[in-house]
Amino acid sequence: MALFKAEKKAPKGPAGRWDVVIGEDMCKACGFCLSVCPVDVFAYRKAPNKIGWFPMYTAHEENCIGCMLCYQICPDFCIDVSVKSTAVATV
Amino acid sequence: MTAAAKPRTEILISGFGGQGVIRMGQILGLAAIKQGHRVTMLKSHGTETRGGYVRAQLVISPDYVDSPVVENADVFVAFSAPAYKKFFDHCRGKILYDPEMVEDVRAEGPERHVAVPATQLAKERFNNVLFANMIMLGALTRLSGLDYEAMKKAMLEVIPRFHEQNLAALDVGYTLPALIPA
Amino acid sequence: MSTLAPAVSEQLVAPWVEWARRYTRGRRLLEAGTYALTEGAIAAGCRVFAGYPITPATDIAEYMSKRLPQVGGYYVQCEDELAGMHACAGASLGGLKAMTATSGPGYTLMHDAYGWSITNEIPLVVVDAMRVGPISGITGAPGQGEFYIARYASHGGNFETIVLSPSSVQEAFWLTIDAFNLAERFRTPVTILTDQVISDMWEDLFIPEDYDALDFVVPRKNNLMMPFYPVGSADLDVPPNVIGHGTGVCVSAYTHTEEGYDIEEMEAQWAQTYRLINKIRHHRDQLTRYETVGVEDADVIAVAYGANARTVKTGVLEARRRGVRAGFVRLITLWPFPDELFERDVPYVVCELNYDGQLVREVMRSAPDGKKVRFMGKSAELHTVAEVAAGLEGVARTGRIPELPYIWTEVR
Amino acid sequence: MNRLAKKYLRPSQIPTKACHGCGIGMIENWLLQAIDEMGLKQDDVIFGTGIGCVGRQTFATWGGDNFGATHGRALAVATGLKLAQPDKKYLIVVGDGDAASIGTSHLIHAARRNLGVTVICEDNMGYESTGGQFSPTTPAGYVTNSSPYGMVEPGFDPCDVVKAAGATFVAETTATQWHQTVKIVKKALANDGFSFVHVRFPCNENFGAYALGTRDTLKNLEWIYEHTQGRKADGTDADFTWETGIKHDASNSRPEFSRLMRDMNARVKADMKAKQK
Repeated sequence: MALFKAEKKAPKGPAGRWDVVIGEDMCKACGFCLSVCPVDVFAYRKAPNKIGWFPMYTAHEENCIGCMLCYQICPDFCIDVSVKSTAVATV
Repeated sequence: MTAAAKPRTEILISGFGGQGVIRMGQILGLAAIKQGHRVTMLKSHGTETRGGYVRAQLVISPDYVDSPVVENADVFVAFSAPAYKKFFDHCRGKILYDPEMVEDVRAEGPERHVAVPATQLAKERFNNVLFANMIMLGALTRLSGLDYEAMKKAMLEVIPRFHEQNLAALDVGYTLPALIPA
Repeated sequence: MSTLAPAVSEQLVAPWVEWARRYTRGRRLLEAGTYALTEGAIAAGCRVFAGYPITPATDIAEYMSKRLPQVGGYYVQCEDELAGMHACAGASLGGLKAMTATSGPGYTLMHDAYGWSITNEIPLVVVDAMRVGPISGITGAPGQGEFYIARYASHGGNFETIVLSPSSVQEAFWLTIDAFNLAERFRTPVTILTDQVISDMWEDLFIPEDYDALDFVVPRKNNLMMPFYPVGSADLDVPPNVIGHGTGVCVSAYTHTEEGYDIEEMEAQWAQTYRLINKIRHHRDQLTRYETVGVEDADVIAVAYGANARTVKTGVLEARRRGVRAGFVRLITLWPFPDELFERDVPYVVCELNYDGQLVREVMRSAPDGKKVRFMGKSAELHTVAEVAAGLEGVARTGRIPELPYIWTEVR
Repeated sequence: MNRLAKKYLRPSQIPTKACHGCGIGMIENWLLQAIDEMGLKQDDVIFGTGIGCVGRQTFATWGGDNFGATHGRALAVATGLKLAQPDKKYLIVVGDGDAASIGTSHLIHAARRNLGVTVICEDNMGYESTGGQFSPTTPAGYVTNSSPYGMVEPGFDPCDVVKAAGATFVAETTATQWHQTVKIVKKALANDGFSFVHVRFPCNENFGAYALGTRDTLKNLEWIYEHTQGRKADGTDADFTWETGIKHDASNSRPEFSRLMRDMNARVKADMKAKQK
């Protein structure tokens, strides 16, 4: 059993209802969020941020299933995941 | 304070630990303070609480005391033979000694030596050697012409218990026939 | 003991001269120096004592453990001196006036906390009852070996310290209040450098009857706003920041910005250093306390502090009686060092209780001619009156201190 | 910045000075969750730290009052501060050097007194800010910059030490147990007494590089995970396992230190009044 999952699954259930916001300027590119995410949401930027790292960004927000693992594991307080305001309206 | 001349009285009390040397100095000092004097008391002792030598050096003066060190005592109270030997040269005045503790007295200055059998009297009258220091204090009060009433008051303030016996012991020393001038 | 022909000028420059004149209602006691230091602290509003018992400062801890609960304060017997002074600093940060007391071996352990308190401008008072050393030395014998340690009370440099030294039990009482006042005023730890003789000595002591009525006690004021201090300012009246009011105080061991954030930039380091040093250097006029006797016409001046000054003063008077025009300077403020007291170009005889020579080096530095400064060091015992008089007579008549047993005159 | 960081931390101090992949920020994030779930405000919590990675990285990030003591002395400072400000919650966030080495005497005696603070010992198993020397919590045999032939000294478990000293709440977690850590910290904060939470986290730059042979953040966090679970990814047993979870819970079973002091003062005052009458 491993902490990180190399293979991403296809999103099931309540995907697409989440806002995934990354503070890219404070990201130190540890890669924890990308590795812990069970689906395919994150990707590295190709240009460095102002503190010199190639930060993570939300590449596929629509895949997010709201498991909050990235929020829990981010060591630099960068990531916030919240219910999309439009989604709230439909629930 | 002024640097003008000031009469100072130096008193040196020494003996073994546990004989009440410091208590005696404390009462003496407080009595002097109650009468408006300035007082210092240095106490020194060996590292052991009981058994080692204990010394109280009192300086009483109407004005601020500069040096608190007794170099030429006006009165020296010796409660033990080692104390007597050690501090004999620091005294130029009267030497009150307890003959039961200090057996070999130096030949020089016989007129300065006053034997106060405090330990013996304490045993006889109170069946307790602990009262020897109060008998000695009574004798010192008489000999130095200090205010007896002030001494009693100070004693009651300093000593928490056994007031009656202590007052009686003070009286034994103060009324010692050998000290009362004929 | 002595009769002086001409009246000799005497001067005591200290705030308690006025205090003692104004407050005359109270009790007269025969008490020890440790008692006076304790009562002085209580009178000054000290409400926390945290420390570790050590002879000859132990009695302060004992008295404090009895007195503090009576006035709503807290006595904490810590696991070591490091914890003791840090706990005092913590209590002071929380808004309570605090004090600790120790002797040499414990004082060296406090340097960590001392530096932290200086850097974070935390007011508190440290009593160091010096005993003879090195290291544990003799617990029941006086020494004056922490003169320089008290100045350089922490590592890293870049600070000034305030150090006061009493020479009587009565003075210990007033001086402790003064130390608390200076600590509050200058937002820094203040050391009371006393010694075994003063702390153990019993002496007549006047205690004013109502501490609440003492209007000269500087109260604790709390700075309830950021920033930590105005940068580059010498404004001393910025009261201490207090933790626990939600003001976002940052108290750091590192060089910090005016908000208290740790920073590794030279400008911030310079600003902090400038403030820590000059808040004291620029206010020496408020800090210098001393006593002099007959210095105006003196041909030779004896210098001393603490318990030692008592016999030295009598020695000076004795020398006068022998026809030597001797003067006397007693330092009460040891640091910042009062250079201005050594302006006269005459021989100075520095009497201190150590053989290595500490105070004498400062006198050599500040006197017009350092070569004329003489040293009379003695260890573990006060100088006798006879020794001091002989030393002063020797210097006045032959320029040299005569050979005396147990007196060291060499300073290398 | 996430919502709790916005609510509780100082924007000017984020990003912290932590290296990338350092677990300190993770744990602080969980502390914020515990604080938030308990309904505490910025003003209710005083944040104390020491020196080293944990002290330096967490100091001044907390939006309320902070102090960063000299090395190991955070608990000594807190002892005095608690007397002056008894109603605050104290989070003393220190490293393994602060808690288990230079400041152990203060840790033991704070536990003995039942000082009302919550100590979070963030343990990266070595002195990493000075370049990666071993500490009393470095696992035996592991190579560090000051144990180039493997750590020969036996280590100790600070949880056992504080429990023996009288702490009223003791727990251990690691940097891969977020939900458990949040729950435990909440319990620790609810204890009006001395709480100790030991959290192990990965250091990539030093412990990772020298003891584990890699600066790969994922591999190092994976190593923590393996030793939390006791099993490696391939199914074999790990060389040792940390016992995590609540190790001792006697919350609120005995009076807190500053409470004892205030009670004594009240007693002394009452006695004095009775005597005056």
